[in-house]
Amino acid sequence: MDVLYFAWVRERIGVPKERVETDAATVSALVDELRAREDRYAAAFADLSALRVAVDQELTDFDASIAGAREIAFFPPMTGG
Amino acid sequence: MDVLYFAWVRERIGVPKERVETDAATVSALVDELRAREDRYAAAFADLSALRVAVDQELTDFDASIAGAREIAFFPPMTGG
Amino acid sequence: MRVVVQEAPFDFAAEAAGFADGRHDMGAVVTFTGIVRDVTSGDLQAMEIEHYPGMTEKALTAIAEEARQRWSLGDVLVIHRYGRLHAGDKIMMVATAARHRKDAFEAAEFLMDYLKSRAPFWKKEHAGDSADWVAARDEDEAALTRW
Amino acid sequence: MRVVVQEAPFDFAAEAAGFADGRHDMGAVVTFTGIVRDVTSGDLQAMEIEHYPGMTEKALTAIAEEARQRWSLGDVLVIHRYGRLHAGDKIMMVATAARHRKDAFEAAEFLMDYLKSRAPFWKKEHAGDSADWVAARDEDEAALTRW
Repeated sequence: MDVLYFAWVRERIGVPKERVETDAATVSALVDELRAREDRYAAAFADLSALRVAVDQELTDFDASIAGAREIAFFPPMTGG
Repeated sequence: MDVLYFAWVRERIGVPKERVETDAATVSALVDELRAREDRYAAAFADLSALRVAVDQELTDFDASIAGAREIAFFPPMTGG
Repeated sequence: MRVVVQEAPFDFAAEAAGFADGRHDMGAVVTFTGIVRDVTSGDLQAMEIEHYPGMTEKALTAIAEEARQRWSLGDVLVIHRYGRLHAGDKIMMVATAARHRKDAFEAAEFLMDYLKSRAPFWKKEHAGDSADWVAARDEDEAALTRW
Repeated sequence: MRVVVQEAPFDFAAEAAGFADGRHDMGAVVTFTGIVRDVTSGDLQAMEIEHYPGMTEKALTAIAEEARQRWSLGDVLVIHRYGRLHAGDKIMMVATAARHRKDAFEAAEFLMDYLKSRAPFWKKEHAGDSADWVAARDEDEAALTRW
């Protein structure tokens, strides 16, 4: 699946988008896998309360299933308007 | 003093403005004098709850003093906007 | 702050743009525009707006000043027409500028609620063979209790 | 209903006028415009707005649809820019048309509250030598509980 990062999450991880192969069942499980990869992921995902997640472009929470998902995005709270 | 009428009050009384000499101390007393004049005044002032009054261009109520007032206006509830 | 009472049409686009342009300190601009609505389903010939010259300007200015005291506003604009209007014509507009949207929205709603019931305008609808004064709505009077 | 996400500036005057013109059935039009504010007192070099292409349009459309379900609206317009903006530039606007002012005002406030916290935009302020992501405000999140 594609994993996207926006704003300071993108800056901290260093790429806007990457292809990830995973068997993780939920967003949380995917986050755990990413955290284990490298320090930059551990840093970006240090405080989940400062992050939001969208699965296939729908806002959801970290317990959500990612089975069959094409696109997961991580970003800080939004500041539109 | 000048007495002004607006909207249907003006139509019922038949003039937009007239000069009135009075010793009435309050708006109510002036209304009583006007009512006694002619049927068209009695008709216009039949239901004071349907009327509003301004003394010298300030909204007020029927108990208000009119001592020294230059201009009294009677009209229905306003419908701006 | 600008308060205008006039018979002539006003240019909503130009007024709204002029009000919003060149502000570096105010993040939020709200406008409200009132438009003559044909509630008689196509039968409205004219909406006649009568007002009380002299008192109208004073009342609108007092309402605008009150809004500036209650909210943190960068600017306020009120334009209201009188005379003979037709369906689709713009009757009036208000605009508010503030740092934050809450102030801009609340002040604009306050201005509208007050000028609906406290500014000396009266509307008469000419439709078909009849001409009727528009009655004040209880809910417009009730709206004032919010403030 | 129209939802636009674009990098280019939009013409607020033309959009507001186009939205308000030619309506015989809607008596009330409300617009909100968000303007880049120089909170750094003259030091702001740019406001960079990042967004999530694809999701942004979906989120804004969902918010606009929700407004149309909750209030009796004749029309809704949402325009939001992204990219590099400067102090005084218009970031976005919403417009609502309704028979009565209450619906137009409430729907516009609802749109703003939701797009502040639920549409995928992020702002970065470049001022002096630093560039900082604008933090979400607790009161923006709290504003959603109103609806």
